[in-house]
Amino acid sequence: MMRSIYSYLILTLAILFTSFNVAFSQEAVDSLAVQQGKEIFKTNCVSCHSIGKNALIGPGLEGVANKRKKEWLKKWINSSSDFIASGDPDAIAIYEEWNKVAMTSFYFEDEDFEALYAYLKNPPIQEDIVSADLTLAEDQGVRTSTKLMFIALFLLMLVYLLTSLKNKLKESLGQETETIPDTLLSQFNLFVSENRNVVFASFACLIVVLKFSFDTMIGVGVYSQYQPEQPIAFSHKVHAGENGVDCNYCHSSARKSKHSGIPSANVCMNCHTYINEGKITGTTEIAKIYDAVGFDPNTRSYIEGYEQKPIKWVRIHNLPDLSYFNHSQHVVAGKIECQTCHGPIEEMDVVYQHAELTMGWCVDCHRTTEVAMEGNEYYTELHDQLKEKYKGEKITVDKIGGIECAKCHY
Amino acid sequence: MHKESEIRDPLILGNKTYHDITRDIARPVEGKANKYWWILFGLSLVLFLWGIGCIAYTIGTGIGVWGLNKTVNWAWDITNFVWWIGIGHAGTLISAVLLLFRQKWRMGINRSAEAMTIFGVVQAGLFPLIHMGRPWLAYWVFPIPNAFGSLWQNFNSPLLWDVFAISTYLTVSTVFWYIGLIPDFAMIRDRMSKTISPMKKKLYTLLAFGWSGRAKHWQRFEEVSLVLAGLATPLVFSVHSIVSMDFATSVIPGWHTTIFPPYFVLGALFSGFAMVETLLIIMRKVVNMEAYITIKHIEYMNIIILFTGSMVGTAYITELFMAWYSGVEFEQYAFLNRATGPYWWAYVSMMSCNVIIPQLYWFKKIRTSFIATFILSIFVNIGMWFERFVIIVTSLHRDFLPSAWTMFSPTFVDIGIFLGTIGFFFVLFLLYSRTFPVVAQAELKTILKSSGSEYKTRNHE
Amino acid sequence: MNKKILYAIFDDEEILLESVKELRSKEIEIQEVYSPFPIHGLDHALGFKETRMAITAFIYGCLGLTFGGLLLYYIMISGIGKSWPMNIGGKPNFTFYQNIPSFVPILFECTVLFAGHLMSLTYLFRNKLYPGASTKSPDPRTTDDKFLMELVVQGSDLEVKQLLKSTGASEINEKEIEDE
Amino acid sequence: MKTTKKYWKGLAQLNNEPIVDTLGQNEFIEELPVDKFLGDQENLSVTNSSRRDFLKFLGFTTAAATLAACETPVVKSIPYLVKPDEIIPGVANYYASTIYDGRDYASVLVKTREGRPIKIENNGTYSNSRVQASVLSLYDSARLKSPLKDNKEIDWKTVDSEIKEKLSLIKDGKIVLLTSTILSPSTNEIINEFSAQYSNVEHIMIDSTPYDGILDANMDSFGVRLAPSYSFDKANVIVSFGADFLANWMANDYATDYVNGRNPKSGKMSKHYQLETNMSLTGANADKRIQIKPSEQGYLISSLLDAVNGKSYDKRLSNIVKSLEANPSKSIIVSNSNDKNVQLLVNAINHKLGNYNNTISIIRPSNLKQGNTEKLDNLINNMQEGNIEALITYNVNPSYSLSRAKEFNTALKNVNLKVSTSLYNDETACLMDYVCPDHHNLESWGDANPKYGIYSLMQPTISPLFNTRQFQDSLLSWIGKSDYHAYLKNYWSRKGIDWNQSLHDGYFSLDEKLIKVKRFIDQSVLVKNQKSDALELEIYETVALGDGSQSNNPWLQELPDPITRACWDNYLTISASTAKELGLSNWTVSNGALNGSIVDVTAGNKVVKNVPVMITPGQAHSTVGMAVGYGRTRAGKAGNNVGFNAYPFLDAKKVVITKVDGEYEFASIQLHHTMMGRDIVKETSLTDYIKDPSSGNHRETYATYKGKLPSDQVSLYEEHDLSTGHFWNLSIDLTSCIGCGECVISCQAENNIPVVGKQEVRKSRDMHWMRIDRYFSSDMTKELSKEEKKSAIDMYSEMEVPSENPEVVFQPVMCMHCNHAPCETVCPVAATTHSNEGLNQMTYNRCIGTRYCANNCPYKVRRFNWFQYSENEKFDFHMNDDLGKMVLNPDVVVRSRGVIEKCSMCIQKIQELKLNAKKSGKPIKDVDAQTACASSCSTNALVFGDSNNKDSEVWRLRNDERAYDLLDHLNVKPSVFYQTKIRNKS
Repeated sequence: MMRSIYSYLILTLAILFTSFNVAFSQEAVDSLAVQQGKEIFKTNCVSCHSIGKNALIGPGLEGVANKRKKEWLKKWINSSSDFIASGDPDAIAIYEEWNKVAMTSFYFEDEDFEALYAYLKNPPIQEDIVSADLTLAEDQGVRTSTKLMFIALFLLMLVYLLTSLKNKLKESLGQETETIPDTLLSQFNLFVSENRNVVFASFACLIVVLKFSFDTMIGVGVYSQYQPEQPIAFSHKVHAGENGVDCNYCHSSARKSKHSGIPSANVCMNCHTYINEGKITGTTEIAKIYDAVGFDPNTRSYIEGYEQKPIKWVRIHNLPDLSYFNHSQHVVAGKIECQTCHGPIEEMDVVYQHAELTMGWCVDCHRTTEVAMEGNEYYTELHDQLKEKYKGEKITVDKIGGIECAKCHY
Repeated sequence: MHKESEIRDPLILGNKTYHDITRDIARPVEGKANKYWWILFGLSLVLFLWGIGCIAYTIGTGIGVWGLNKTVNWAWDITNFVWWIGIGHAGTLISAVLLLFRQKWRMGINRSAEAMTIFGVVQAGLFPLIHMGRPWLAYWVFPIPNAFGSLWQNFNSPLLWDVFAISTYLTVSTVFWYIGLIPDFAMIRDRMSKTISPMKKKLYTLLAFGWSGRAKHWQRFEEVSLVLAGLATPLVFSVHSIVSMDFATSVIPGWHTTIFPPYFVLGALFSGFAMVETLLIIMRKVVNMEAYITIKHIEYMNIIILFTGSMVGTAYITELFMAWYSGVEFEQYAFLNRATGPYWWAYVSMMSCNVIIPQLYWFKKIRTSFIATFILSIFVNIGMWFERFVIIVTSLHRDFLPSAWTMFSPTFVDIGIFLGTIGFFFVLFLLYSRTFPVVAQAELKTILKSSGSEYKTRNHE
Repeated sequence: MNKKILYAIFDDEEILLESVKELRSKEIEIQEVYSPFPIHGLDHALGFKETRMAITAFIYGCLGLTFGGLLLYYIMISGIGKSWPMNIGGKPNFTFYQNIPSFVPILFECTVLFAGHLMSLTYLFRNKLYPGASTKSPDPRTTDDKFLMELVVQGSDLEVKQLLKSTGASEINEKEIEDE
Repeated sequence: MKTTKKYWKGLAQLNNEPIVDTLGQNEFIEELPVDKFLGDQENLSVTNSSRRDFLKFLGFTTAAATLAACETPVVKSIPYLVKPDEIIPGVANYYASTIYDGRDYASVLVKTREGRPIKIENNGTYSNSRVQASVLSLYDSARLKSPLKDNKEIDWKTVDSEIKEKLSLIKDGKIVLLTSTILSPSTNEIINEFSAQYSNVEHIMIDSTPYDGILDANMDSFGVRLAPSYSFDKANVIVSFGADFLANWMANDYATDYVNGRNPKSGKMSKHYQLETNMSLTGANADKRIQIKPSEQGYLISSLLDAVNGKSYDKRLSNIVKSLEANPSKSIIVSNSNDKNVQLLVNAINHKLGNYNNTISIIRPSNLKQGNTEKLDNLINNMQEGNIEALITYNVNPSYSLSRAKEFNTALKNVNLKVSTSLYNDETACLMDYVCPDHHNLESWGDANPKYGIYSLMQPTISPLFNTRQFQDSLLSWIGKSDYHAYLKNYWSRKGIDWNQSLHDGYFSLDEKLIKVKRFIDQSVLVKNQKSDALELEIYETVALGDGSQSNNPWLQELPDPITRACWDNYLTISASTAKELGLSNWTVSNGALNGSIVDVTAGNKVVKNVPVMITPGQAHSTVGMAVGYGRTRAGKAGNNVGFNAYPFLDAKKVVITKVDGEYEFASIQLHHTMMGRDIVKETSLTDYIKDPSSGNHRETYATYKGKLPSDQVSLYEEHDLSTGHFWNLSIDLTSCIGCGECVISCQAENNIPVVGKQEVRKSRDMHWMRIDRYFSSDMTKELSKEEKKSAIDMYSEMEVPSENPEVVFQPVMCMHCNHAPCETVCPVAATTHSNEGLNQMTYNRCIGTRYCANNCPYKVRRFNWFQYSENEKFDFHMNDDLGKMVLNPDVVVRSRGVIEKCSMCIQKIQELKLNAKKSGKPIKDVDAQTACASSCSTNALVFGDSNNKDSEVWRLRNDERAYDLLDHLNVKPSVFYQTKIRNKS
C-alpha cells in the first residue's frame, strides 16, 4: 500500500510542479517497486505490449497509467473478457478496436500489480544495453590479409622496376635484354648455387612452418565469428533490440537448465498468431513458422491433423561434448549477462559466435570474475572462511575451485 | 710420443699403416655388401615390417589387442622399453667414461657402440609412444603453450622425467656421435671420386660439414669430445636412474625400492655390453673388421660384464634381504611370490642368465673365445629382458588387495611388436655398417703407433 | 714483390712435429697445418692459445639450469598469468623448495641439454663447419695419411725449402699469389 | 515466480481453440523417443555423437556433419514444436511409480530427462539390482514392436476382433488366464469382469519358484492360503533353513528389516543361524552357518520342534536351541522347503515359540506369492485332455520356466485359442496364436498391493516406445471396454483416494479390516532322518538374474555373482572335497582366467549335457547347486544361450553327474578368494565390540620423535586446505553391507558404464567402477602357522585355499578418492588431479592413456578403455543400439577408447546439488547429498555427505570408533572409509 501512495504522491507532484517532474520520476525509477514492475512487465507483457508508443499485438502502453484508472486496469488485467462482458464501455471499445480479441488474463497478487502499475507510471527514459565492439574483431581479419596483399603487390612492382631498369642499362650497353622470368630464374640459380644460402633458406622455411603449425594447433576448435544461414531469417535485433523482448521470454530454460533452449514454435506462435508481417522480411519468414506448426493465418487457427514439420535451426555455439556447461549456473547463480558471452545479441540481425569458446577463454573469465556471494545463503559460511583465507583479495571463481578439471569435465 | 709397455696386447693386428686403416674403414662404404650382410638385412627387414603391421593394428584397434588387464596395465611394452634403454647405455659409457679414463681400447669399438646406443634408444622411444591409449595426443607431454588456458604438465610424474631424460639422452649422444663422425666423413669424402659416384660425393660432402683437419680444429675437437664425455657420463647414469624411478617412486610392493637407481644403471651397462658384443662379433665378420675389433676388446668387455653381472646379482639378493628385514608383509609376499609364485620360471631364468652364467667368465678360455662370448652375450640379453619382466609383471599381478590379483599372458601382437623393434634395430645397424665409417679411424690412427701390433714388435726390438 | 704459398707434405706426424718446432725456432711463420688426426703437442708447437670450449659449455649449462628452474617455478608453483598450479596427490607445491625433490631430475636434464647442444653448435660455428661447406684443405690426402704444412714466403724460398727438406718433408708444392 | 503467474500460451488459448489444449496437455508429444529413432534414417545417423545429450537425439535432434578436420561441424538443432510444460530440456523430472514384473516388486522414483527414463531410484524403501536394471530392459530392442498373429505382425483392431470372436464362441470348454501373482486390485477386478463376461474362465497364478509349501501349510494351520509377513527387524534370533531371504526368498524387502535388526551401536543385534546346502547370500551374512544336505532339512526341523517341546534333539542344534530359549517370541524360523509337511513343522515351531503376531504376522499377510502349482498341474492335464479352449498368459513364460515345460508345450497344441501378452516373443509367445505385447512397467498405468494395507501406484514415465498395449487394456477391450487409465483412476477415487496426491507420492496406505484366520491347528508330522550318501541337488536363483525374466539385460548378465564372482553364466556349484572325489577341478590359465571341468547332470529321465563345474566353498559335502534363469533360447542377443536351463530340475532331489572331456571357460572377476592374512576387512565380534567399540580396528603406528603415531599423523607434506567448503566423504558399513550388488547396477546406470561381454571380463577387463570384493576365510592363519612352525611359503600357499565352510565378508570397493593419491602424482599430463572438495578428479579428455595411474593405484579401481566400447559392433550391447543408448545419462560423457575412467563420486550429482543450492540461495541439506550407490543401497550401508558439515551423518561416522581406512599404512588419506564388520558371535 505504502508504495502505491508513494506513487500517487509522485503523480500529483508531477502534475503540480512539472519543473521537478523529471527529477522525481528519475528517483521513482530507482525505487524497488518500479524495478519489480519492470521484471513483471518483461516476463508477462513485452510479448504483446511495448512500453512506448508503438503497438505490437496489443497497444503501446505509454502513459496508460495516466489514461486509465488503477482499478480499471486491475479489472482489465485480471480478466479482460469478464470485464468486457460486464459491459464497460472503454473495455468494449478497446475490444472492438483490437479486432475482437480480449487480452489474456493475468492473476497478479496485489503487490505485484502495484509494482507493475508503478512501472507503467514511470516508464524508463531509455533502455541501456550492453554493447561490445565487434567491428574491431572483424577488422583484424581484413587487415592481415590486405597487408599481405599490399606487400606482395609492392614486391612485384619492385621486381618489375628493377628488371626494366636493368634492361634499359643493358640496351644502352647493347646487350640483349631479358624478360622478368629469366631474371627471376637466373637470380634463383645464383642464390641456390651458394650452399650457405640454401641452408639459411631452409632454416627460414622451417621456422615459418613451425610457426604456422603452432598457430594452427592453438587455433584448433576456435570458431568465433561463425555465422551460419538459418532456415528462418529470425532477427534478434528486431525482437530483443527494438521490441525489447526479454531474452528469458524465448530462451526460458536458460534460468532453469543447462540449455538456454531454442524456443519451441509454440513460443513464436504466442505473438505470431497475430503478428504475421515482419519489419524486414514481411510475411515470407513468418509464414515459415506457420508452415511448420500448421497454422492458417487467414482463419487464425491451427489446421487439424496437420503433419507438423520440425524447424532445423543451425546451431551456432557448439561446445565440445567433453565439457559440461550450464546456463542457469551462470545466469542465475553467477548473475552473468547474456551479452558477456554472446556479445551484442540485440544488435545482430543474423547471430554469430561472439566468444572463442575455448577452454582458455572459459578459464580466463573464471580467473577474473568475482563470485556473486552477497545475499546468497549458500555462501554465507563459505564466504567468511574465504575472507579469512584470502585476506582482502577479491574472491574470484577459481578461488572456490572454479578452474578444477572436474567442474566441467565428467 | 706416448709409448706403451709391450706386455699389453696389441689393439690393432697385422702390419697396418695409416693408409691401410683408411682403406679398411672406407671399404664397406665403397665396396659392395657381402652375402652375410644381405641375409641379415633381409631377415631383419621382414621382422621390421611385421612389427610395423602389429603397431598399426594396435593403434587402429586399441591397446586391448595386447594381453594387458585391469591389474597388469604394463607388461611387454614397458619391459621392452626398459630393456632397449638399458642396451642403449653401453655405447655412451664406452665412448664417454672410457674416454675419461683414457682407455685406448675404446677406439676400436666406440663408434659402433654409440651407433647401437642411438638405435637402441630409438627402439626404446617407440614404446612409451605406442603404449599410450591415445598416441596421437602424445605431444601433450611437452610444455607447449596452448589454448587450454593454458594447461601444463605434471612435473611430479616420473614419466615426464623420462620424457626429458630420454629426449636429452638421445639428442646429446647423437650430437656426440656426429662430432666424432665429421672427420671420418671427411676422409670418405676425400676418397670419393667425383666421376664414379657424384651423388655419393655430394652426400658425404654434405655430411662432412667441410672438415679439413686444421690444427686448431683438432684442438677444439679434442676439448669438445672431452667436455661432451664429461656431460654424457652423468647423463647415462641419470637416464637409467630416472627410468628406474618410474617404479621406485610408486607404491607397489616390489617397485617401491630405493635400491633401484644404482641397480638399474648397473643392469643397463651389463645388458649394454652384452649387446655390444653380440653386434660387434657379427659386424667384424660382416664388414671384415677383424684387425680392429680383436679378442682383446672382447675380453675387456667380458671382464666388465662379469663385474656388473655380479653387482646385479648382489642387488637381487639385497632386495630379498630388505623385503625380509623390512617386516612389511606386502613386501615379503611380493618377493616370495616372485620366486615361488606363478612366474617362478621368469625369476629362475633371470637369476641363471644374469647371475650364474656370467660367472663362467672367470675362466680365461671362455673369456677369450668369440663363440663362447657370443652365446653368453645372448644369454645375458635374454636374462636382462626377464629381469624387467619380473620386476614389472610379477610385482603388478599380485599387489595389495587379493581380490584384484590376476595374471598376464602376451598376445601375438605383444610378441610381434617386440620382434619388430629387434628387426628395426638391426635394419638401422646394418644400414649404418654399410654407409658409415664403423670405426673411428681418426682416433684409431692416434693409437696405431702405441698399440698396433707391428709397431709394438718394432718398438720391442 | 711476389708472395708464394708452400705446401710441405709429411708422411709421419712425429717428423712433422719436429719440423714445426724447427721452423718456429727459425721464426718462420706457419700458416696452417692439416692432419688426418689430432697430433699431441702440435697446438703447443704452433703456439695456439687454450681453447675456451669448456667455458662456453659451463655458461650454457648455467643457462639451462636457470631455464629449467624458471620453467618449473612458473608451471608448478607461481600461479602467475597463465600458469596453473594444481593440487596433485596433495604434494606441497606452495613454494619451490618444498617441491624441489621432484624437480631435481628435470633441472639436471635441462642443464645437460643446453650445455651439450649449445656447445656443439658453438664448436661448429667457430670452425665454420656446416652441412654443404666445402673443404679448405689444399690436398685431399690430408684426411688419409698425409700431413700438410702451409707456409707463406716472401721473396726467395730456397732456404725454407731446404729447411723443410732437411726436416723430412716428403714433397713440397708451391703456389704463386701475385698481389698489387 | 509466484505460483499465480502463469505463462501464457497464445491468444488462441483464450478462445479455447481445442488444438492448443491438445498441444498443451499432450504430455508425451511426437518428438519424444523412438518415433524419431525408428522413424527416420537421418536421426539414426546422428546417434554417434559422444555425449548423449538427449536433446541431440530427440526433441532437439542434431545432425552433425563434420566438413573437414578443422572445420566447424554444422549442427542442426530441432527444438520441440510444442514444448510440454513439465519438460525443461536439461532438467531431470522424477515420477513416483512401481516396478513389478511378476517376480520383483518395488516402489520407485523414476528419473527422466526430456521425457526419457534414465534411472530408477528407490522411493524411500528397498529395491534390488533387477529393479535398478529394469530401466535398461525398457530400451530393449528385442521387445515386440507390434501384436503378432502366428508370429506375423498384425494390427490391434483385427487382433481384438478375432480374439473377441473366438472367445465368445467358446461354450463348454475352459478359458484360462495363466498369470504371475497379481498384486493389482484393479487388475483383479478386471479379471473378474472378464470371467463374468465369458463362460467358465479360470484364473491361475504361478510363481517361477513355487511357494506352495508355505501357502498350503498356512491353509492347514490358519485356513488361509497366504504367505505371512516377517519382521526380521523385530527378531532377536533368526533361524533359516536354506531360505535365502536376503536375496531371492519370497519378498525382497527383508534385507532392509534384517539390517535394521542388526545395529551394533544400539547393542541390539539379531543372532542369525543359517542351515543350508548352497552358499547363499543369506548364508554368507549369517553369524553361524551350518552345512546340511537338502534331505536333512525336514529331519532337523522336526528335531528342532522336539527341542522346543523339550524333547531330545540333534546336537548340531544345541546353540540354536539355547538362543531360542533365551529369546521367547522374539525369533523367526523360516525354511525354503516347498514341502507342506516341513512348512507345517516350521509353523508349529514358530507358534510354539510365540512368534506369530510378534515377528511373524499372518493377519497382515504379504501378497507377493500366491502361485498355485496344483492348479497348474491340473491345467496341464486338462490341456492334454483337450478340455482347455483358450489360454491367455500374462507375465509368465511357462514353456521355459516350468519343470513340466515339455509336457506343457506338447499339450499346448490341444488349445484352440492361445494368447500371450509377453513383452518379448519368448519361448512361450512363439508357440501362441496371438501375441498382444504388454507395455513395459515404465510405460504402464497400474497399482499394487504387495502387503496388507500398503498400496502403490504405477504411472507411465514415457510414451509407449512400440505399438504395444498393456495387458489390462487388452482384457478391457476384449470385454468391450477401454482406457485402463480412466478405469484405474475412478477405481481408486471410488475408494476415496486422493488420486493426484497418491500418484505424486507413489504409494498410500489403507487400513482395511484384518484377515480372518482360524485358531492355529498343529498338523505337523515329525519327519525321519532320510540322510543319504547320494549326490543331492538344490536349485537356486542367482542374485543377478533371479528367475531369468530379464535375462536379455546385459547389465544383469555382467553383474558378478556375489559368491562365485562369475558372470555371464550359470554352473554346477560343488564343494572342493566333493569335486576332488569326483575328479573335477577348477584351474586358471596363463592369463589368469578361470577354467573348469564339464559334466553331464542326470536326474531320473532328465539330463543336461556339458554343465560347467564351479567349485564353491561352503557348498555342503556331496551336494550340488544349479541356478535357474539361464539357458534362455528366445530372450534376445544378450540373453540367448547363456548357460543352461535348470528349471526342468526344479523338483529333482538326487542327481548323478558324469565327467565329460573338455574344459569350460568362466568369466570370473575375482580369481583369488582369501585375504591372505591381510588386514583388509577388519572384523570383530559383538561381545568384543560392546566391551570396546574400537575392537578389531587396530592401526599400524610408526615410531616418531613425537612417539608412536598412526600413519595419517605422520606426513612430510604441508597439507592442502580441505577444511574450507565441502569435503565429500563416503562411509561404507561392512556390517550392514550384505553384498547384493544393487549399488553396482545403480552406479552402472548413473555413470554410463559400458558392458564389455564375457570374453573381456574373462580377460579381467571388467569396467565396473565399483566392485564388491568377497573374501572367504581360510583354515590357515598367521597364528596357526606360527604354532605349526610352517615356512612362509607353505603358509601362504595354504592361505590361498578357502575353508570348506568359510566365513564370508563382502567389501564394496570403488575409488577411494585419496587425498594423497598415488595415481595423481604419476600422471604426466595432469589428467587426474585433486579438487578442493577432496575428490580425485579424472579428466577423460586430458588423458593420453599411459595407464601409469592404474598401476600405481593400491586399490586397483581404475579402469582403462581397452577398446571403443560404444558404437562398436564388437561390443554389441546397449551402447551399440540406438534404442539402448537412450538409457545413457546426458550429464556424463561416454568415454572414448584409450582413456582411464573411474568412480567420480557421482560428481555430476554433486555439481547439480550445489548448483540448485546456489540458485535457490539455501545451504545444502545433508539428506540431499547422495551418490548413486548410496541412494540405491537398501540396507543403508553406504552413507555419503560433507564431512566439513559438523551435523552431517558422514561426519559422525568419520569419527566413529569403527571407522578405518583401507590399507591405512600407505597413508594415502582416502575420502572413502569403512566401518568394521561385526558378527554376532562370542
